[in-house]
Amino acid sequence: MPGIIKGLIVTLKHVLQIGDRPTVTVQYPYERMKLAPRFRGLHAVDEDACIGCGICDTNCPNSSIKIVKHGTRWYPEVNIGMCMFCGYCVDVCPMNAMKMTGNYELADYTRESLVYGPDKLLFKREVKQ
Amino acid sequence: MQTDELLINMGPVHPSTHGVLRFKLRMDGEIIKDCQLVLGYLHRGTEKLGEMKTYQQVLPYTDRLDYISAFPNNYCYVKAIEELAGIEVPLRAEYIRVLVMELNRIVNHIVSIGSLLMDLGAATMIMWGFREREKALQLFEMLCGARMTFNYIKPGGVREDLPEGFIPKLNEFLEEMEMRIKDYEQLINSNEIFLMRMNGIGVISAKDAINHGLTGPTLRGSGVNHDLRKLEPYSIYHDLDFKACSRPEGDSYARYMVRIDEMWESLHILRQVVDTMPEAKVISTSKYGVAPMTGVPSTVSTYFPRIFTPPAGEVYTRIEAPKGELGFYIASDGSTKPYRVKIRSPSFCNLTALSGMVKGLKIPDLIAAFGTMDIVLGDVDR
Amino acid sequence: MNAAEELKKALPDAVTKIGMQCNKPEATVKKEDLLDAAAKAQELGFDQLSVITGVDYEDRVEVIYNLFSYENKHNLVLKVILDHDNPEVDSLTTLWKGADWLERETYDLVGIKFTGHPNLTRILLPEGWNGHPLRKDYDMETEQFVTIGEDGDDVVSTDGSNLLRRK
Amino acid sequence: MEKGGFRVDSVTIDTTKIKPVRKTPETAIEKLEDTGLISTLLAAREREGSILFSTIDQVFNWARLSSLWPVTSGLACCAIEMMGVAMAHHDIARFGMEIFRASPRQADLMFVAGTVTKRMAPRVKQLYEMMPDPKWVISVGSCANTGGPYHDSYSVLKGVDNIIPVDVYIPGCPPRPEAWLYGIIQLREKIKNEGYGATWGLDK
Amino acid sequence: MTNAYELIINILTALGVYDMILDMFKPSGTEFVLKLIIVVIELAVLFAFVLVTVMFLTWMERKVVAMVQSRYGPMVTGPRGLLQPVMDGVKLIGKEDIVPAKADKFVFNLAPYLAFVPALLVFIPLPFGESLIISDLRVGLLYIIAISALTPISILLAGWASNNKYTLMGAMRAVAQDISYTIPLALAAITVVMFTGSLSTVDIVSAQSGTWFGIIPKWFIFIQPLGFLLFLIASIAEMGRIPFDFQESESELVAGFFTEYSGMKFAMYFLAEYAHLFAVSGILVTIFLGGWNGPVLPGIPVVITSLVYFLLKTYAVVFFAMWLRDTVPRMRIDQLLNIGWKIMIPLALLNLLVTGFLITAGVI
Repeated sequence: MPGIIKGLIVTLKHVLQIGDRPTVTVQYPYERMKLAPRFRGLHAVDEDACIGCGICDTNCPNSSIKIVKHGTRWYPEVNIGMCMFCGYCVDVCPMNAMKMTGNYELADYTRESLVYGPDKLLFKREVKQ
Repeated sequence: MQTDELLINMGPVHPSTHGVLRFKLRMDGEIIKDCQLVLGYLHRGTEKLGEMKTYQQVLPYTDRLDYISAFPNNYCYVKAIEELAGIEVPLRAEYIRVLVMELNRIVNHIVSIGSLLMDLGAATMIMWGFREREKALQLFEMLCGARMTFNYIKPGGVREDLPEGFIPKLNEFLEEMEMRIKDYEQLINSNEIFLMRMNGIGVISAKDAINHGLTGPTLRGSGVNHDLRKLEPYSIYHDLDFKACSRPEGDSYARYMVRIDEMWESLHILRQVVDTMPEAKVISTSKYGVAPMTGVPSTVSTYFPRIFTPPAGEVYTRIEAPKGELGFYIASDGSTKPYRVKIRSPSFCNLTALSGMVKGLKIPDLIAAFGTMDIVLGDVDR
Repeated sequence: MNAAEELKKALPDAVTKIGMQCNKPEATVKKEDLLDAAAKAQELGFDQLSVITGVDYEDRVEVIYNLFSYENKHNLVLKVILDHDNPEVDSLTTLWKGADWLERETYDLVGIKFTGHPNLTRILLPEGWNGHPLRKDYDMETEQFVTIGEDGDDVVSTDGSNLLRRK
Repeated sequence: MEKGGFRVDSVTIDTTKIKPVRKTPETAIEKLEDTGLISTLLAAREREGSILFSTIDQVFNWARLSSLWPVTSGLACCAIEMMGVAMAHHDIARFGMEIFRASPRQADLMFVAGTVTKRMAPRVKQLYEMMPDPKWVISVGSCANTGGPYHDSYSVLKGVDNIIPVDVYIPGCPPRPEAWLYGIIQLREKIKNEGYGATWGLDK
Repeated sequence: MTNAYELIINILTALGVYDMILDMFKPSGTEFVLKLIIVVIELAVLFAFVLVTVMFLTWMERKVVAMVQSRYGPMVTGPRGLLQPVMDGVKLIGKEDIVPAKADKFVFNLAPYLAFVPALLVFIPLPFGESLIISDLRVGLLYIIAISALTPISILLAGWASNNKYTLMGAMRAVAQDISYTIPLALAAITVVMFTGSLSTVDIVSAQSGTWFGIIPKWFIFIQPLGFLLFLIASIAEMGRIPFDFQESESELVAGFFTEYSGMKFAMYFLAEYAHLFAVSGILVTIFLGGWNGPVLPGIPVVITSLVYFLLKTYAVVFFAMWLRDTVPRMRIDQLLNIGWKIMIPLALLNLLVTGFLITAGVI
């Protein structure tokens, strides 16, 4: 009985939020947790820097990257339905063109839409003069 | 009175099998006559994949073995490669490795205790546990950009140095954690119902435990004070002051208490690591640790060559993971891919003893004893 | 004197070769004498069987036993070399109960038969699975499917038509 | 920064600058919309041409999207994040989804969270078949979506949509809890727009 | 005024319409129709009250759990998630109703109703307030205990008819538990009856009116603390909540005896469970915590204050049950039965003996 009463006291402390036991919920669609800058989310490819060498492709542990033609140049196409977000493609990119953004809102209705082609991945860096 | 035996299939989808384990129970009323375990519902062929990928590519797969505590998995695999190829590791990198591994030990024990209590019907503990786990995961995310599958420890060092503001946040976490563990203890430790459920359940003697190959807290709950961090100190553990926690009773309550004690010890270790961490580089400059010419991305301070060929040979390395002794056996034939990767997973070996422990007990006891084994199915089935 | 040399001294006939597995003393044992050597090792204080590994080299199969002594803090590696086509070796379940599942796993994935094992069945893959995946000649192309049979047990077939969804 | 003869700027994408998906509701109308009522009504009107004829549809759709009870079936790594979603920091209970039913008979939604191995596949299928209509499936993580990291493995099914129909795919390995919540919001959007047939499981 | 029927007639009389209505029925000699209509209205109000209470209780349960666990609970649907139970109800109506192929179909369909009806019937002799009682049975307490003892039958039927091992085990457990805890429950209640000399709930409540020394209310909890404790534990066991929720025990038996139920039939069990929770709390309040007794406030009709007092006390007990649920783990079935037969029943008998002795000796 004393043990249970001890437990009841702790839980009551939480109900009344006594002594630094606040509600911690982050109400997602309205507010967000602060994301770490190193977070590995959706990829982004620097349009100018990428040379389409395919090193990311060969180093990808489960070959979820393909090099495809986009316009006149070759760019990676990432199947994020398959990607394991290990960050190797970023590590190995010789041109430092591959990035990982903090975008994690990727849920979709079809499997095909999880293949992110260059049109969705490419970004253009603002050149500072 | 003649009664029929009842055959019950618990799992693979069952709320308290921690995933996809299946118990085949032969019951006499509520008493377990025979308990047979059926594994393999999460067998993903990691060992075969290890033979098909390069050394570097295998590393992310180790995260997914024991997904609650991935750092020790990472570390053990990397340590095997380092021993095989003779790579020197800078001191600061070792400090960071121990730091993350001990942090992960706390996380693992929180989840373990939480899910044990949830199986017993008290959902509050796991909620509180995950509240603190989330804080720890934020630290992990700051450090390596992922919450569970880190891919952080690399041969020759770690992927990146500690980010700015990590140590103050860690100190904050440690302080908070102290108060929270006291809360847990107050909630659970002396709860009479909990004691009734745990005391004298799933007893295994020290001799049997060693013979069954139990390791980790499960072994130390039987009064065997063996901890690989003490027996074969690796990394910087020989410099740290800590003790291996053990309890003599050998029942479920002892195993639970060992985990609580280990959380306190881990906090103690973390404080020492934070206080004595040297300022230095985090990646080795030895033969295999040098960054190649093509360029290093600006945010990534460490590098491991894409084409890595260790000398031919065999190595078996083991460490004290939170769940027990984790071992990696790697056979190399001198090519870019491992010839054979064998994982000695603590969960798999600890589970061996379960069916003997629960004979003659009841289903609720099976769940209590199983909860204190602390297994993860990804680690059992690989 | 390391553990492997000690073992060689005790059983000069059984141990054919001693060496090092990286930093652990290793003794290669004749496969007929494995049980004796293991019992001797247990006498020498090696009370923990850490792991059993089976490795398929194209011409032979090796089984590696990693032992550890909690008392003396020594390591010992026992190795037996088996025939590639019909690998068979004595089971150590009488000495270490922990060997039970480790041997079943090795049987399951590498296909080594442990004579004297009380229940040598597949453990990770369902009964009836074709081939041993960690063999180098395992056929990765043929897909095998599992369906639920009587009493919740698995039935393996190469035909997945009643499982897969018609698209 | 000069590296290997090429000029590479040290640009990092600031991940902290992403805006919240929705702004916090303040007025009564916004709060009502937040429960999904208004857009459900509008969607039904668009579909049926009249609000009146689809009243039942709207009410049921609204009720369904507001109370999705998941079945407790964790498979692998993602299951731990599933627990994370249910726990204090993310609190799936805000959407009325904290009632994880262990029995599939009482569940509406299945999270396929983790690697579906060949051995587990018939069980997952059976679990799905045991759920009463209307039911939804969210495939979470790379393993369930396509086989993911274990795509090359001999014992892993290459995507759970090979055996059961999937409504929403959430990529990530494992996806963080916010990504789960985003996936759940996507599913709520989908349920809003379902016609009469779909609500009774006739379309599948 | 002794019950709600008369209360309604009184209200109608006060409004001056009763005679008018009565005149409408009188000529044709159909006064019983009027009586019937009033009774039906009464029961409809009770039913509506129970439904609303159950919905509120599920919401409250989820919110209390959330508060203990540092989170918010239902937020999105309705203000603070208040509409959540309504949504759950509507959704469950629209679910497919599965009857397992090998189940005993008739019994399987019958069982949920058998569970729900007793849960409603318990409310009949429950005094919600001064004269707010459907029927003041002279055997009220006995009736309540007898009716709650009907629930195991439904559980057993459900567990058996589902043709599933888990449901059967859950049902067996539930029955064993209910039987062994009805005895201490009744024994603890009898001590109170020894004071009042009546089984009527109204008499029990009115025996608790007034105070000692002007401060301490004359509640039976102060005369019978042991009886109260026994009754509390036994009633939580009757409710089947953690730490005694063996009929459900999610982590062992999936969902206990209603594993196979889906849709509306499952909702029936849900309703019955929470109706039972409220009813048992109400009985506890009636017997030990002074029922609707409380300080009389001038200017407000006693009917209203008494109702408020009753609800306040009942919700306090309900909160305690929820609070306890979030704190302690589940017991084991044999431990529970051991405690029931070896500790609770002897203690209850001893309590009965001592009380009887003291009453005969004239001490109390």
